[in-house]
Amino acid sequence: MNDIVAEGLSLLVFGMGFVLVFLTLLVIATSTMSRIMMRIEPAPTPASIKPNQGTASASQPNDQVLVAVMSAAIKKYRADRHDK
Amino acid sequence: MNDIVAEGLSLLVFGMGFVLVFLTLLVIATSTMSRIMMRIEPAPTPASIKPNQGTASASQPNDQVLVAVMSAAIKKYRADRHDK
Amino acid sequence: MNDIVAEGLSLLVFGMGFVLVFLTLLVIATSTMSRIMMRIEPAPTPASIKPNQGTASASQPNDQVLVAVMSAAIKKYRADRHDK
Amino acid sequence: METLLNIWHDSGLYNLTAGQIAMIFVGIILLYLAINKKFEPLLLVPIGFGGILANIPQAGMAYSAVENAFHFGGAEVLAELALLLGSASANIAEMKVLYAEAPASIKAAASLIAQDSGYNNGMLYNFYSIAILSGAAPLLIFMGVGAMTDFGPLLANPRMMFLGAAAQFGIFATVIGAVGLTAMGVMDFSIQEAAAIGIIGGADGPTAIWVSTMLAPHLLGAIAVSAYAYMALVPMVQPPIMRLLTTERERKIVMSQLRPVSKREKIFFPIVLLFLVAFLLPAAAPLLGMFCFGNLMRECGVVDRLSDTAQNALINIVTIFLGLSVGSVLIAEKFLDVQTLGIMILGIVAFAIGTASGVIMGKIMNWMMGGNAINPLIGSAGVSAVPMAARVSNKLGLEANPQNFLLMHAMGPNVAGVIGSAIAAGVMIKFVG
Amino acid sequence: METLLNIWHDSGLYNLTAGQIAMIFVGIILLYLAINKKFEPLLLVPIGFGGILANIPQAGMAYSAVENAFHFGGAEVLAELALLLGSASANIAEMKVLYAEAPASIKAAASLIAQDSGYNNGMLYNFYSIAILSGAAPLLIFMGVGAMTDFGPLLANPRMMFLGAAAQFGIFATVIGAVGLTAMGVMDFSIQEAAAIGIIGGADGPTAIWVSTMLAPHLLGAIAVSAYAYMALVPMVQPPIMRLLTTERERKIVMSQLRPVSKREKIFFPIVLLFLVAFLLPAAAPLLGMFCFGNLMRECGVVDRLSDTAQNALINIVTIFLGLSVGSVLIAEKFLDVQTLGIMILGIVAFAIGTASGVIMGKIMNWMMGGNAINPLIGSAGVSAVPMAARVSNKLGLEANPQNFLLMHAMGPNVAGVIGSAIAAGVMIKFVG
Amino acid sequence: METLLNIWHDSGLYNLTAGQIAMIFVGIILLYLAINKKFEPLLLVPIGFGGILANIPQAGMAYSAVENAFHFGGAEVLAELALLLGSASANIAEMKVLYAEAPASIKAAASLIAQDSGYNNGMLYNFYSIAILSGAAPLLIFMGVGAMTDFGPLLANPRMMFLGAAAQFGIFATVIGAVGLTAMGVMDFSIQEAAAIGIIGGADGPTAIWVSTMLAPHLLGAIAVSAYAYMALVPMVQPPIMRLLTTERERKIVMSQLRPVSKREKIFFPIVLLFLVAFLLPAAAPLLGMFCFGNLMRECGVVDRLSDTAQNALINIVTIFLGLSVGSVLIAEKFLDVQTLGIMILGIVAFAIGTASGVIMGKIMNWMMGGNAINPLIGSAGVSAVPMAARVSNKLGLEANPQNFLLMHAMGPNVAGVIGSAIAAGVMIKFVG
Ligand code: NA
Ligand code: NA
Ligand code: NA
Repeated sequence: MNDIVAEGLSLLVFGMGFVLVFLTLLVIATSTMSRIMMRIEPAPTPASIKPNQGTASASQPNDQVLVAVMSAAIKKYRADRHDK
Repeated sequence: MNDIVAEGLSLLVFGMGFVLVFLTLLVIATSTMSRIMMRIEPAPTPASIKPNQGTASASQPNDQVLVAVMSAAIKKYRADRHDK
Repeated sequence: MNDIVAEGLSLLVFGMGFVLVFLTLLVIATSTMSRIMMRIEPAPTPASIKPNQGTASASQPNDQVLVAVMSAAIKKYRADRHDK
Repeated sequence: METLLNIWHDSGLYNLTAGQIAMIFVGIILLYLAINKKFEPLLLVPIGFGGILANIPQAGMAYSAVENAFHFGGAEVLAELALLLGSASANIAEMKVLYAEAPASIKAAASLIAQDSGYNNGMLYNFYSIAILSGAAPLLIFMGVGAMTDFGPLLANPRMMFLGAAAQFGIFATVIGAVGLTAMGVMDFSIQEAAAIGIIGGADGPTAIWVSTMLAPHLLGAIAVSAYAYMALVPMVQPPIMRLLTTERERKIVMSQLRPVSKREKIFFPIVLLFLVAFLLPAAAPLLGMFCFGNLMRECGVVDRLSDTAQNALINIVTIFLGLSVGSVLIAEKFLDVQTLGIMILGIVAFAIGTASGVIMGKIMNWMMGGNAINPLIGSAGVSAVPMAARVSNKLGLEANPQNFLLMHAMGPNVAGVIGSAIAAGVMIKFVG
Repeated sequence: METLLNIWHDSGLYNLTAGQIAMIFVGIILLYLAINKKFEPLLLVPIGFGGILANIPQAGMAYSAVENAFHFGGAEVLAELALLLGSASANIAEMKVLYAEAPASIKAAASLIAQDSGYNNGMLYNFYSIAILSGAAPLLIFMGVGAMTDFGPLLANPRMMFLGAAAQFGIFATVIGAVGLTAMGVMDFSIQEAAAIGIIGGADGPTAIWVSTMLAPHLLGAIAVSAYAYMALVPMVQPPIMRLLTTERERKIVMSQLRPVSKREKIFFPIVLLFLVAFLLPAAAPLLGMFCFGNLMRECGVVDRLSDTAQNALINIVTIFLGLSVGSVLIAEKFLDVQTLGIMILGIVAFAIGTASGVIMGKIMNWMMGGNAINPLIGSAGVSAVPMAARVSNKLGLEANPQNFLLMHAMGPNVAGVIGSAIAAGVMIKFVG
Repeated sequence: METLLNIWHDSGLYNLTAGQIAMIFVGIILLYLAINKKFEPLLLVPIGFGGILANIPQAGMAYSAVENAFHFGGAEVLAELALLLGSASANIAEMKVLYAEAPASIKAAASLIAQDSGYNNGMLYNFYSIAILSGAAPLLIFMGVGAMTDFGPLLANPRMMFLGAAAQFGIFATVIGAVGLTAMGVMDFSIQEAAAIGIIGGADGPTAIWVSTMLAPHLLGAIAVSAYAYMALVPMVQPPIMRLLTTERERKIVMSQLRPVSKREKIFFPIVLLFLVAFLLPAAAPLLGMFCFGNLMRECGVVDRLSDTAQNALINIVTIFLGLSVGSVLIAEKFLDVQTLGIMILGIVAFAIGTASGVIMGKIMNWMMGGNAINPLIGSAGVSAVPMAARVSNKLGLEANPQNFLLMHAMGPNVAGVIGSAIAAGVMIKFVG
């Protein structure tokens, strides 16, 4: 067998092995960390997973929307006046 | 006549000549390209010239405006909540 | 007394002295400049001090807010259409 | 008349070589893929355009001052360079070889001689030096990617990391492929080149560029182009493999909803990851260190303006320079080679094997957990290619069961794949660098 | 007491030279023009402020380490530099000449000696090296300008390019003026200097800076200041010339509405332009290549975040550094020269001739097309100075006929003028560079 | 098996030194203070993270190519370096000393040798060279700070500058403290080191970094960390001192409303300041010049896009690099020293004295103006630490009298303190630099 093939196989075994070991340790470390965190701060907020796809329903309460519109508008209005 | 004047005149003749030839070729190339494009995609959208001066009339249909306001507001509202 | 202490004391005297002299000159220069400016342009606008703390009251007239909302919305709407 | 002839003799058309024509064509294809097919346009538009610029005859935009002196220099500067390089013949081909092998001090002297004779670094070469030779651009992009990555889904279910690990098998299998082709005499790759090619299978552009800068800089163009092009092919390459390896029943598995993850866990995760890397594989520390830094800026909540800049202005600026720089190495001598063909083939094989490994690991994990806990379709997301691979998993899940939303579950292996390939990169650099 | 005397002897006031006073005054005038008269403030504010900073006595902000050693160095470092430069006398004036003529390796050695003695590059000199000496800043600004340019009006009527070509006559006529003044013994310009001065007539700041960096770096300050100052004068310089050369009837010509231009045409245009440049005039490839790259990012629609960064954060950052760097060369020895006066006069002549050539070409084209197709007022927009020159055309059109909106029609020659002067720049560099 | 042993011998854990453990712990503390306690997070997050990265064993991210060759190099490269440096023994410790004392040309040659042997600058070292060694980052941050600063309150009442001047007494008193400790043999500071430490009392991060880069680069880490950490401690350190030195009656003084300030005054102020600096203290010109430039961009109203970029994208980018660069010097040999302890103690003393001086000057000014014009609480804001110190003044004013809003009045001394400490920095550099 060729020298380079031996090198390649060694890279495969040790490399893939290292990746697996590392990520296994990361699983353990992460789980431990999470468990400690949850003991310290028992009830995480349910909204903490960010929706990436905008799948959240569009039925936000109207008054909140209105508040948002108004606050954005007031902000913009002041910023505009400020620039002059 | 001075040497440098000769150089200057040669720059004038060849330089200006080159600019004219180049832009003439660019006219030809661009026109040819446009003609090919229009054959491929015969009816370009009429809105494709961007108004730089805000000359477009302000009479957008009201319901579309409303949709825009609301969608902007909802987006902002969610972004705000998201940051917390 | 140590050499370095002498150096330090000299730095204290001359350094602090320089800072005081410099800022005194800056007070004089600034006041002079302001006086000249006010002679040239006698009545500065009262709104020229920018509020950093958002202390301005939130009671902006409603119609201005509405104009701001609508203009922002129209702008956004056009920008959206433009992107397509 | 003579002037006209001069213009013509200095024109691009007169000096165009077959290699340049071919490479300009490659640049156009990349632009076509980027613009019409939306193949990773953020990178392939600058790469494609940079490739065209690099191949404009007589412009020398991608050459260093010394290379420009070699190409356009008169007898005098060539004689000086020959003296410096110790070339008796002043033959340009010989001098290029001597220059490539010269120590850094001779290279610096050659550059000063070239500049004295009025030859300067082309602009793309300057960008390449600053962005790629220094190693800065891939690291800054990784910082930005870190600032854009939400580890929430992975933290909710850390075992997903096994899927991200398994998918890296594609990387190492490709190395075997490359050395195998070499052993059979079909190709001729060194172990460093094989390692750099394998990283394409990591489906992570900056990682691939970083590794090939260190292990095989002459293959940078082919590797970067393959990495980004294949990432864009994920929606075509993965589904058949995924369908082949899974049963209809498996594809229908609905996974339980992810638990909510606290802000505090998200803040600690990049620090935990950094420590593991620091303690176990320092070679991966630059890449994962910057990644963790970006992620900490994102999650810590007190430096939002820095996080925002890292995710926008800074990463965009770096992307423009990185893309043009990668484009600048798309020159015929380096790219039009049988090696490139080998890289293209091995790269797609790497993707396919990585996908398969991820899915198979998903099946194994599902079997170990009772057969109804993990949908193996999310295994393929372990190759990274964030977030496209996760979307592919989601799409196939919906095909099998219209109520089966796998996206969030696939995001876990997906971001684990980024970590996995960075670790694989560190291993490569440690072992063969 | 001695310390007080020391402070006074090191103060700016004690060391102020007449040249510095004059140059600080120039800086203030530039700030005044920028802030009060709104003359191209984005460039003239940084240039003017940089000019003041560069002339602060004893601060050495615009000097390299070696220049700082020359100015402030003790006997020891001067002796070392004299040895290196081969100056027997250690006379500073002689050493400066020797240094200027020294090869790059000697310059590098001198810089190391200066740094060993504690003299460093001033900050403005650092900015100048990175932004201007490398050539990067003008190219990056051109990329941003490309990303801001809409070629739609030009594509709708490509013949407008002839107007953009004709207006470049001002460039070449100015070269003749400069060599004429030299032949008459009034001034003393080399052909390179004449070419660099001519480019002012192109009404394009980055192009002028790029060309003068290559052909006449010692004139950079005067050329850049003239280029930006005259661009701002367009609304004053052009109207009388335009009125003189056109009839009331011509000014009233209403042009037919432009046809809509498809997205696809806009995408292809920068590629077509790039190829023409690549094949015909590689010397213009860096400038127009980056311009086309910016424009392709804008139009291709798939890299909006890069286009946005090129048009905002990146161009703004580069503008700040470019402006300060140009300001850093506003020093008395280089600027307070009869040459500068010649440049200022020739620059405004170039603008006037360019405007006239554009208008006359407009008249010719109108005559060839039947006398009612082209309003010659749009010809003046061919000098570029985007979008001010187009607005001037529009304003004069409205004066003659309140329903005659020429703005969109004038944008065609206006952007063609940018291409035209970049081509002229390439020709200059090819012929005399 | 051997490979496994190799991995272990190259791992971070195996190579971890006690110093690195300590410094990683320092990094974690900085992150904790930044994230949990909100101590100047914009700087302390990058500094803390950079400190951790710099101390990852075997990664060499904070080392130059030569340092990496010293640490990881084989016999061959060490022999070459020993030859170059003139070390007979090839002992690494001796070579490090020789290298540190070598002239720049030898250092450059050593760097080329190291690179030829495959050792490169670590990424953090690259950032450090570009951001800090060149002096660019603090100046660019000062430009951004200038663009963020509103001098309106100071212009409305210029006498507030005396408070900004008085608070700088903390700086010089600290210098006396440092030389006193040296004279007593407790510490060993040179006058340059004492001056650099004193500047911590200026409560201005970029100024402190700029000065210590020039006067005591080896103390940069400790000084930068102290400066930013203590700035965050302002709300704890100042109130007791302020309460101690003022009477209840003084704290209740309500100051008259500030007059409105015209745009024109705001435009002229940076120019007036620049001229004073240029004429009286050129050594402070780089720092205050960039500051005035930023402020002029803000106020002139015609370059809003540049001002906006200076305040956002540019300052954020520079902050990221500056923070990581400062972090990169947090290495055990330099930081874990009794000097650092001295710096930490002297720094807090400087703050306390500066606060007291400002308050006392406030009392004096109030007494001179009739006893009811100036609330001495605003004197403490003269240390700068914008805007935190002004908020502290406001808070104590409200405590004494719920209608007593001192914020705007305290902004005057607050921004004057920035100018004052930059002037003090210039004096230090002029006298002992
Ligand atoms: Na991956
Ligand atoms: Na032009
Ligand atoms: Na201060």
